[in-house]
Order: sequence, then C-alpha cells, then structure tokens
Amino acid sequence: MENTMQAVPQNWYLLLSTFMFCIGVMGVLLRRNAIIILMCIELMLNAVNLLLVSFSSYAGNAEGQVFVFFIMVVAAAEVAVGLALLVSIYRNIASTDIDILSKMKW
Amino acid sequence: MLTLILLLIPLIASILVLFLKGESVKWFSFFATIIQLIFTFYVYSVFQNKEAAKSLLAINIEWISSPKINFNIALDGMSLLMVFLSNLLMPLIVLAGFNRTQERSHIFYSLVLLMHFALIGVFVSFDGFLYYIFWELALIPIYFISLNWGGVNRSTVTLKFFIYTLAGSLLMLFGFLFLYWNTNLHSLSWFDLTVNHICSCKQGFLFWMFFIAYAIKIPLIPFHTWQPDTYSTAPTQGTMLLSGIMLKMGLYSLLRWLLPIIPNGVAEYTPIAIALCVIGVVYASVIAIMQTDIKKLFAYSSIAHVGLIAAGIFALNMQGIQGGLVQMLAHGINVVGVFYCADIIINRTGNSNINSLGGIRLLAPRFATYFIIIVLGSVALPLTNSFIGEFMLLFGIFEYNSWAAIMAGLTIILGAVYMLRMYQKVMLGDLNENVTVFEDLKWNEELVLATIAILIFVFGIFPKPILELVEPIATEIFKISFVK
Amino acid sequence: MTQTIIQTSNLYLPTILIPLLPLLGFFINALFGKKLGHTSGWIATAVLFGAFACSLFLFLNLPAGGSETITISNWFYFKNIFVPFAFLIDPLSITMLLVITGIGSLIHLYSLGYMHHDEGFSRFFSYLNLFIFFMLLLVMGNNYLIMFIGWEGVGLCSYLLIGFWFKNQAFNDAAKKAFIMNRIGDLGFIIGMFMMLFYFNSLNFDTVNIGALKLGMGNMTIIYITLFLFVGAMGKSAQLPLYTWLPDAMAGPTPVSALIHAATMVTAGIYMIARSNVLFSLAPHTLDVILIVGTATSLFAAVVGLKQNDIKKVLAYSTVSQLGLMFAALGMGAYESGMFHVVTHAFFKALLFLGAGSVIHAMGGEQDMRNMGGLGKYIKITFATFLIGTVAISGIPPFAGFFSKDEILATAFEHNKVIWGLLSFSSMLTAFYMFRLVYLTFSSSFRGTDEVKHHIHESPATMTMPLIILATCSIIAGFIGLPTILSHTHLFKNYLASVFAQSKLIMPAGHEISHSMEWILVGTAVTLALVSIAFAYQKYVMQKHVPAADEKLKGISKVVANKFYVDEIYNTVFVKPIMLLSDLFLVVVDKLIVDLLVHAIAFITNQIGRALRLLQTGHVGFYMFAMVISMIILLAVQIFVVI
Amino acid sequence: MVISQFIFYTLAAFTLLSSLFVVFSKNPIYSVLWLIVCFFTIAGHFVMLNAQFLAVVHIIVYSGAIMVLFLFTVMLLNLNKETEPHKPTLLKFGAVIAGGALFLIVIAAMRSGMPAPYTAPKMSEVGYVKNIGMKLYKDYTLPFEVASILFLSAMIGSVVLAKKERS
Repeated sequence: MENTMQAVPQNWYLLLSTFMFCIGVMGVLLRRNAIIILMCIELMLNAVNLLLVSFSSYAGNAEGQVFVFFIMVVAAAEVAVGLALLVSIYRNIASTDIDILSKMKW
Repeated sequence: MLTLILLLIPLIASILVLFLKGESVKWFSFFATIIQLIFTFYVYSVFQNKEAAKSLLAINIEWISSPKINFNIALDGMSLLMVFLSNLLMPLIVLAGFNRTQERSHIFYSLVLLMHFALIGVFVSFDGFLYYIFWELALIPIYFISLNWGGVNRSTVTLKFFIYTLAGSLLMLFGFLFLYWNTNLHSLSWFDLTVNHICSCKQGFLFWMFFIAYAIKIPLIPFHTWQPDTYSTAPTQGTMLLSGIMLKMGLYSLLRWLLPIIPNGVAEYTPIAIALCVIGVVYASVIAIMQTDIKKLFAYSSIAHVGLIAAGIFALNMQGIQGGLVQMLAHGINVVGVFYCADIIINRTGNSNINSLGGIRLLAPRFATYFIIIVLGSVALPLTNSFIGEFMLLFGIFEYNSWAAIMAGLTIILGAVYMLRMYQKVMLGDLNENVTVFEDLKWNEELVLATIAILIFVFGIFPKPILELVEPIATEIFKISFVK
Repeated sequence: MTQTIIQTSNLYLPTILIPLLPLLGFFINALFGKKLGHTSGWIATAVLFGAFACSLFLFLNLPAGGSETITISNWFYFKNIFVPFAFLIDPLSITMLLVITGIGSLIHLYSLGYMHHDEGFSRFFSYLNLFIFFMLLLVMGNNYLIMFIGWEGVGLCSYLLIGFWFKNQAFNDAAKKAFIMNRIGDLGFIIGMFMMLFYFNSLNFDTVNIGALKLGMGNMTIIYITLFLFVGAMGKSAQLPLYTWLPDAMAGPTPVSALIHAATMVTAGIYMIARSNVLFSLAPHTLDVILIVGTATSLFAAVVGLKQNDIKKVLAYSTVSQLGLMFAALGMGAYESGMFHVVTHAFFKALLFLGAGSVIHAMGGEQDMRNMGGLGKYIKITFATFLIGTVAISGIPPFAGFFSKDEILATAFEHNKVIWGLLSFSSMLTAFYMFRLVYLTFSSSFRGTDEVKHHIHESPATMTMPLIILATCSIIAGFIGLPTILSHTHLFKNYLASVFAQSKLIMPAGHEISHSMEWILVGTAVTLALVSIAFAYQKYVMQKHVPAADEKLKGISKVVANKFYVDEIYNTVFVKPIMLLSDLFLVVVDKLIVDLLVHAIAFITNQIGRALRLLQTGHVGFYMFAMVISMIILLAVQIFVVI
Repeated sequence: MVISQFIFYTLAAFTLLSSLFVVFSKNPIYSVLWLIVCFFTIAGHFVMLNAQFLAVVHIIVYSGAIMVLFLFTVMLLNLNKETEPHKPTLLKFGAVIAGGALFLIVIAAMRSGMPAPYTAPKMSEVGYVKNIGMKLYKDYTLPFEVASILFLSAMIGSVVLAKKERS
C-alpha cells in the first residue's frame, strides 16, 4: 500500500475527481427530482473530498484531511436539513419536482 | 490612551442612555457631553506638552493582519481642533433640545451620542480602513435621526441623502483599496501613505475617487442637491449635527486623506477643483438671495461658506490650509447658531417662510440681539470668528489666482445681501399678522445662543491659540502636498 | 515683530484708554441700559469726553513731528506675516482723534436732548459708543487690518443706526443698502490688502511704504493696490458710483447723520488715502482717477442737491459733494488740504446736521422744506448757528470753509484749469442750494399746519450748547490754516508735515502761485459765492418761490429731482438681474439640470432593476444552468484572456 | 506498483460508473443504491491514499447515516417508481454539453495553472488516526466544538421542519 503514491501520479486523482464533479454537475442539471439533485450534490462534495485527501496525502499535510472531516460534518447536517425540507415540501404539494417549485420569483 | 477614552465616552454614554427615560435622558446626555468637553481641555493641556503627548495620545494595535489593518488612533493639531469643535458643539446641540419633546427620546439621544462617537472616530483615526469604518458609521445614526424625527417628506429626502453620500463613500472605499494594492508598503496607515506615495501616473484617477466622495459630503457644486432638502427636513438637532460637524468631515478629509496622500493628483487637478469651489461660492450665494425658506437659505449659505473653505484648501498654500482649519471651527459654531435661531423661529411661529414673518425683534429683543450677532459672525465681520479664517482663505486663493479671489470675494458682498435681507424680513419691520405671540428666549435657548455669541467673539479676538494649534500640522501637510 | 515691545512711553495709558472708554460705555449701555434709563446716555457722553481728554493729552504730549507705535498684542499670524494689535499715534491720527472724540462728544451731548423721548434711548447710545470705538480703531491702527476692523465696524454701526427705527421697513432698506454698498468697497479694500500682503509681506503702514518706495514710481503693482484701496474709499466715502447709500442713510436719527454720515465715518476714505499717501504718490495714474472721480462726484451731487426738498437730503448731497471736493484735493496730491477740509467740514457739517435736527425736532418730525418757512423767528439759536454753518460751507471769509476750500481751489488752479473751473462751479452751486435751504426753512412765513406751528419750540440746552460750540468752531477753525497771502505759517500743514514728508519728496513740487494770482482766485471764489447767494435770495426771499410738488415737475428738473434715476438704473442693471439669476439658478440649474441628473441616475438604476428582475424566474433548474455557464465563462476568461 | 495501479483503475472505473448510474437511473431507489456503491469506492480511494481514519468515518457517515436517510426519505415519499417527468431533449443536451464543457475548462484550468506536481513521498503518515486526532484536538478544538453545535442545530432544525404542521 505504501507505494500507491509512487505508482499513481497525483494528476490521476485530479482527473478522477474533476470527472466525478462534472458528473455531479450534469446530474444537477439533468434531473428534476429534488432528492436526486441532493444526491448529485453529495457526489460533487465527495469529488472535492477526494481531491483534498489526495493533496493532503501527497503534500504530507494533515490539515486537508481535517477539512474533509469538517466537510463531512457539514454534509451530514446539510442532508439532514435538506431532506427534512423536502419532506415538508412533499407534504404540501405532493411532489419533489423542482420545476413546480417556482413560487419564489420576481 | 487618552484618545481612546475620548472616543469611548460618547459610545458608553450612548449605550447607557438607552436605559433611561423621561427628562433624565436629556440631563444624562448633557452631562456626558460636558464631561467629554472638560476631558478635551485636559487632552489639550497634555497635547501642549509634546513629550507626554507622544506616549499618551497615540494607540497603534494590529487589528487584522492581512490585509494589514491597524487600530491606529492618534491626535495631532488638526484632529484635536476637529475633536474640540465636535465636543464644543455637542453640549449645545443636546442643550438645544431641552424644551422640545420627542417621542422615544432615549433612542434619539442614543443616536446623537453614537453619531458623536463616530465623528470623533473619523477625526482621530490614522488608519485608512478604520477611518472609513467611522466615516460610514457616522451616516447610520443621522439616517435614523432624520428618518424618524424629521419633517414632511422625510423618507424620500433621507433616502436621497443616504444613497447620495453612500455612493460617494463607495468611491472612496474603492480609492482606498486601490491605494492599498498599489503602494509597495501595503498599508493604509496615514503615516505610511504620506511618506510612500503611489506612482504619480495613477494619482489623477485616485484624485477623482476621493474628491467626489468628499465633494458630496462637503458638499460642493454640483454635488450639493441633497443638502438643502435634507437640512430643511431633518430635525433641528440633526441639522446642527450635519451642518456643524458632519460636513466638516469632508473638509477635514480633504486635508487629511487627499492632499498629503495624492499630492500629484491634487496638483494636476487643482484648477478644476478651485473653479468648482469658487463657482459654488457665487452660485450658492446667488441662490440664497432669493430663498424664502429660512432653513434652505441657511443651507445655501452654508454651501457657499464651505465652498470657500474648500477653495482655500485647494489653493495649496499655508494660509489657505491654516485659514481653512480656522474657518472650519468658525463655520461650525456659526452654522449651528443660525440653524438654532431658525429652529426657534419655526418652532414658535410654525412658519419658515421669511415673507410671512416680521417684527420679531419687537417681541423678543434678546433673541434679536443674539441673532444679529450670529448673522454678523457668518458675514465675517472683523473681530468675529469667521473673519480671520475668511481673510486667510481669500488670501490663499489670491495667491493662487487673483481673479478667483475676486470671484470668491463676492461672498463678502452677497453674504451680506442675503443675510441682511433675511434678518430684515424676519426680525425687523412691523409685526406680521402671522406673528402675534413670540416668547423671548427660555433659559436653555439663551444659554446656547449666549455661548455661541461668546465663542464668536472669543475666537475672533483671540485666534492665536487655534492658529498655534494647527500650525505644525498645517506646515507638515503643506510640505507633503506641495508639488512643484 | 514677534517680541512684545515693552511699553515705557507715557502715551501708553491714554492711547489704550481712548478706544477702551467708548467700548466700556458700549458694554454698560448694552447690558444695563434698560435699568439705567436716561443715566445711560450721560454715561455714554461722559466716556466720550474722557476719550476727548485723552486725545487732547496725546495732542499736547506727542513731540512735534514724532510718531509712536503702541503694541498691545499680536492679533494673529500666518507664515511669516504677523498682524499685531497695535496703534499708531502721529499727527494725522491725532487730528482724526480730536475730530472724532471732540465732535463725537458734542453730538452725544446733543443726542441726550434729541433722543430723550425715544424708547430705544440706551440702545441708541450703546450703538453710538460702539461706533466711536470702531471709528477710533480705524484711525488709530498701525496697519491696514486694524484699520479694516474699524472700517467694517463703522459700517456695521452705520447699519444699526440707520435702521435704528427698525419698525419702518424703508429705513431698514436704507440701512441694508448702506451696508451692502460699503461691502462692495470693502471687497476692493481687501483685495488691495491681499496685494500688499503678497508683495510686501506685511500690512504695517511703514513696512508697506518702504516696500512701495523700493518698487518705485509708477509701478503697476502700486497702481493696482491703490486703485483697489480707492474702491474701498469710494464705498465708504460715498463717491460715484457707490454714493447712493448716503442720501438714503438719512433715514437714521439726525445725530447719526451728523456724526457718521457727515463728520466722521464718510471721511474714513480720505483718511485712508492720506494715511497711504506714499503709495498713492507713487501711483500718479490712480491720483488722476481720484481727481476725476472726486470732481465728478462733487459736481454731480451739487446738481442733485439743487432740487432736493428734504432738509436732510440736501445736506446729504452737500456732504457727497464736499467729499468729492476732498477727493479732488487728494487727487492733486494736496493731502493736507484734503485733511484740512475734512476738519473744517466736520465742524460745519455736523453743525448743519445738528441744526437741521433741531429744526426737525421743533417741527415734530417734519423734514420737507416746503412745509417749513419763517422758522427763524421761533428758534433763534438754531437759526443763528445754522446760518453760520451755511456761510461757512459757502466759502465766505473768514469762516472755516472758506480757507480750506480756497486752498483746494488754489491747488486745482495750479494743477489743471478745467478742474478748477468745475470745482468752482460746484462750490457756487453749493452756496446756492445751501442758501436755498436756509431761505426756505427760516425766512418768509410758515407754510405748515397750525398744529405744527403751535408745537414749534427752541430745543433744550443739551441741544443748543453743542450748536453754539460747533458754530464757534466753524468760525475760528479756519485760522489754523491761513493761506500764504495772509500768513507764512500754515499751522495745520506744519503739524501734519511729518506725515506727508515722504510724499513731498516723491511728488514734483508744484510751483507756488503768485500772491496776486491767489488774490484773484480768492476774489473770484467769494464773488461767485456771493452771486449765487444773491440769486438764491432773489428767488426764494423776494419772489417767495416754493419748490413745486414732485409730480408737477417736468423735463430736466424732474430728472434732477429724481437724482438722475441712478437708483432705478442700479436696480435694473444690478439688483433685478441678480434676483433673476438667483431664480434661474435655483429653478433651471439646481432643480432642472443637477437634480435631474441625479434623479436620472436613480431612475436608470431603477429601470435596470425592473428589467433584470425578470431573470428571477423561480426555476431552480434555470438558476443552476446560469451558475454553471457563468462558472465556465469565468474560468474561460481566467484562462484564455490574459489580464 | 502494478497492483496499486490496477487497484486504482478498478476503483476509479467503479466510482465513475456508479456515479453515472446515480445520475441516469430512472428509479430513485437505484440511484440511492448506486450512490452507496460510489461512496464505498471512494472510501477505497481513501484507504489507497493512506487516510484510514477518513475512510472509516466516510463509510460510517455517508454509507451509514446519510444514505440511510436518503433511502428512508425515498421510501417514505413513495418515490420508488419512475414518476419524474422528463426535461425537454434540448435541455438534456444542454446539460450534458454544459457538464462536458465544465470538465474541459477545469482540466484546461488545471493544466494552465498547475503548480509543480508534488514529488510523491515515500510514506504518508498524516492519515493515521493519531495524527488526525492530534490536529483535531489541538489546533482545531474550537471548530470541532462548533461543529457539534452545528449538528445539534441541524438536528433540531430537521425535526422542526419535518414535523407535521398542525393546522
């Protein structure tokens, strides 16, 4: 295991997480179901997490991982609140379609 | 340390006053400002002792390390003069409200004291960013004061005033950021900026950033249209604050943050600046001649007077700078006086149109006497406080350009025209049918006006302490900002 | 100049006391006047007599031809310019001091009677004392700025006193007009001071003189300085074209007219030029201007005076005319003659005004000569003294006016024959309208109502006493300046010699005109005066001609009676346009252009906001698209556009 | 060497595939399940990068807590069938193009602004529990505590939000 980092250049991780991030973005743009969108956001967050961890490991700096830890905390909180919101929205309009949720305009 | 105390007294008072109610609010505010005034005299005595002053008056603590912002407050002759002016006027402004009843007076006086805090802050900060914070802070209380306690049409007028001045401040903020990134010390400390000037190629642009900000605040033609409406709509104490102290912020800033910091830019655009100021002097005076609303008349006269001060400052010579400082003090005192007189008249008669007033002197001779003294002070009669300032300013402009001085000198004539016309219509003649009862002065009114009248003569006859106070810093600013 | 000068001189105390006493009187009157009642007037008079005593002391103790500077403190300073609060005591200022305090105290005394019934008794005296204080500063200052304090101060007091009866708006208008006209002159004065500061770095008389002498004769700088100073003098001393305030100023109580608008304040301009004689002598072109303006004023005012019916207006125009004469003298470089006429004029014009006051007092406030007549029978002292004053002003020997006027005319003859002719004509007119005044007022029969007639009475002793004293002075004052044909020592000239010594060196000395020529001149002048008196006698006593009512006038006499419509012209040329401009600025520039611009910016912002608001569709999908595309654009700019 | 690379490739392929399935699955339940797979592969990457602590936390938090939440919600709301109306095709294309463009531009940005790549260290120990713990409890004590407050508030918030409103 200790030679993973010699075997795999960091650029690959960059590429991987960029790709993953873009898939997340695409998902957000494509889908109308709010729950899926939330999931795609999780994807994007994970892409960033991965990037941070890779930098942290390659640079030998623990702070990056600490940040990831905090991002996880925030993500968990965010999902909890976000889903609670969705539940309450669904109760009111019986849908989680974001195109219907367009009352907040002008 | 002493400067910090000077800064904190109004702040603490403004918080404490929130917990009071009724008459005690006024008394508390009055005593707080009096204590502040007494303390100012103590600071002045310390200031005279140069050695002690160095350690006692300046504070420089790092506040934010990047960008480098320091909590840097200090006092030099110029700041002390402005602090002195504020602290001198504040008790009068508070006292002026003693026989008026306001709703929620504790909030009102809290705002007034908060304003005092911010104004002192502007005058003592030596770090650009700190200065900017205080500059903006000063706007907030006056906004609420005019919005809640103002006259007719107050929300429109106040909004215009607020946005207008805020737009100016934005330019200044931009200027400061530009300065920060384009000087090699990356510091907004006044002491750094005055030594380490930005490349002269960028100064022209910076000049306009700062100049417009200050021109709006002062106000100079053509950035003045917020002022007459605001002055006539704001409650009188607000107007006194605005005209007496707040517009001095602009003039003070010209000397503190424009001249020594971007001298090349100033040198390049001085002709335009002076032309604007001088045109403003004549223009505002001419308008004042036909004004019928007494508060607007004073507002236009104030534009003319501060235009003269600004012109003198831009003349970039010793007498202009020193005269400007002396005149700031004088104008602060006089303008508070005239607006208070206007308030007394409007309050008693419910009328601000000078054509439907008249003969008040018959009913209130003491008031008439104080009023004429203040009027004479503002037309710069010799031995009153504004004469020396006006003389030095005009001489400063004369040294710059004799025609400009002759133009600006028209204020001597026009000032007499509109002031005497106003006085004649309001105070002299036979009683107007609108004025049937006019009670002579109450104790607090008499105290305020008598103080102002005495100050008018004291500074007219003994201007030397003031001149000595500002001479070193005026020399310094002159040396830094004079580019040949 | 910074160091305080230790005062060892024995003149220090009296010098300080001279202005301080009236100031003290002012404070007492202003603060406690109401409580003191009529005592306040006596106090005011007493302090002035004190000041007169001090002036006399100075007169007696100042060594001949000497001068003394008494510094009290440094008033203010900037750069290397120091403005001290200092007094200069020399023959010139002592002359003025004696005139001001002497005539001033007499007029105070007179006012005690004249103002006795007025409500504002103590107020009146406080203003008078304040006026004297400022007038003293004016003549005592050792630099132009102290002079300027007095200069503006007397303007203020003049304003306060003209508008003394402030219930009447016409009076207030007159007061305002006086102040503003004076301020126009003051602007000239200030600019003159600036030029002095600029070129000589000082405002002290002697420093300025030294600096000017270095610049030399006919230097443009000096010409400009003197021209600006002369503008100041024009305002204060009511010369063309700034004279219109003085006739209006007669709205004030009569003692005020006597003190301020005849004897003292209006001569400040002459004093100023005499004081700056070195400067003016170095600027021959300015002197020419002064000469022309002075002559023109003298003539113009004399012509207008012919048709005035208000007793005080006649005197006012005669004052303007006499001031013009004095300026003409100055313009010819005859400073002593000008000052001499200031002194004699102060006596007889004060006398005339006080006499007129006494007449008005007797008539119960009536000022129109057409409603008077035959008063000589009822108020004998007034009549006698008034007659003496009239004879003096008309230039009949041996009264005071004759000597001073003759001196000026002689100089004029030597200087320029045309000027001489004009001035002679003007003094002839003076004699005519003054006697017209006397005849209309005092001779023939009473033309007013019976009610008024019963009221006519001689004034109290406080009023007649000053009249008698002044009449005496008007008779004898001329002897201090006897012409060379009578005496070889011209006392007045000798006394002032030291002041004008430097000018005499600069100016080419005119050759003395021969004695026979001078006799001829004197003869001509006296004859002309006598002829015009006779003409007046013929018209107003023999034919009992009474000036027609204003509306019946036609042609040239209507123009003259309406003072050549100068006020109306000023009104249409200056006042109206400025008022129009004021409205124009407010409505067009302020409200329309500037404010419109400001509002336009606000409006545009508002509209942009309105338009951009529509982008907020509420569709989250759209927002996200926008976000992603913006991100792409931003990054693309970051990468591909090199900043 | 080769084994490491092989493992990386496999994991990366799984990651990308599973995330693509998350986006393109018609049924939300499948999306959630694919997301779980994706998270596991990421945990695998963490292990590869010697960040064991994070790998464990990741599995616990994401796969354990968050995904359960998602699943519950999907089931609770009865979204397990394909009810989602489709976006217009144009928008779909747009979305894909935007995503691709973003990818390209980010890659381009990274290429243009790339700092000198890190020379791979022999052995990175920063991911060990001990090191992270030291960092967390020494330097980041305050944020750590604040994070717990954040959690608390999030908890209360979601309870309040999800509670049935009394009408």
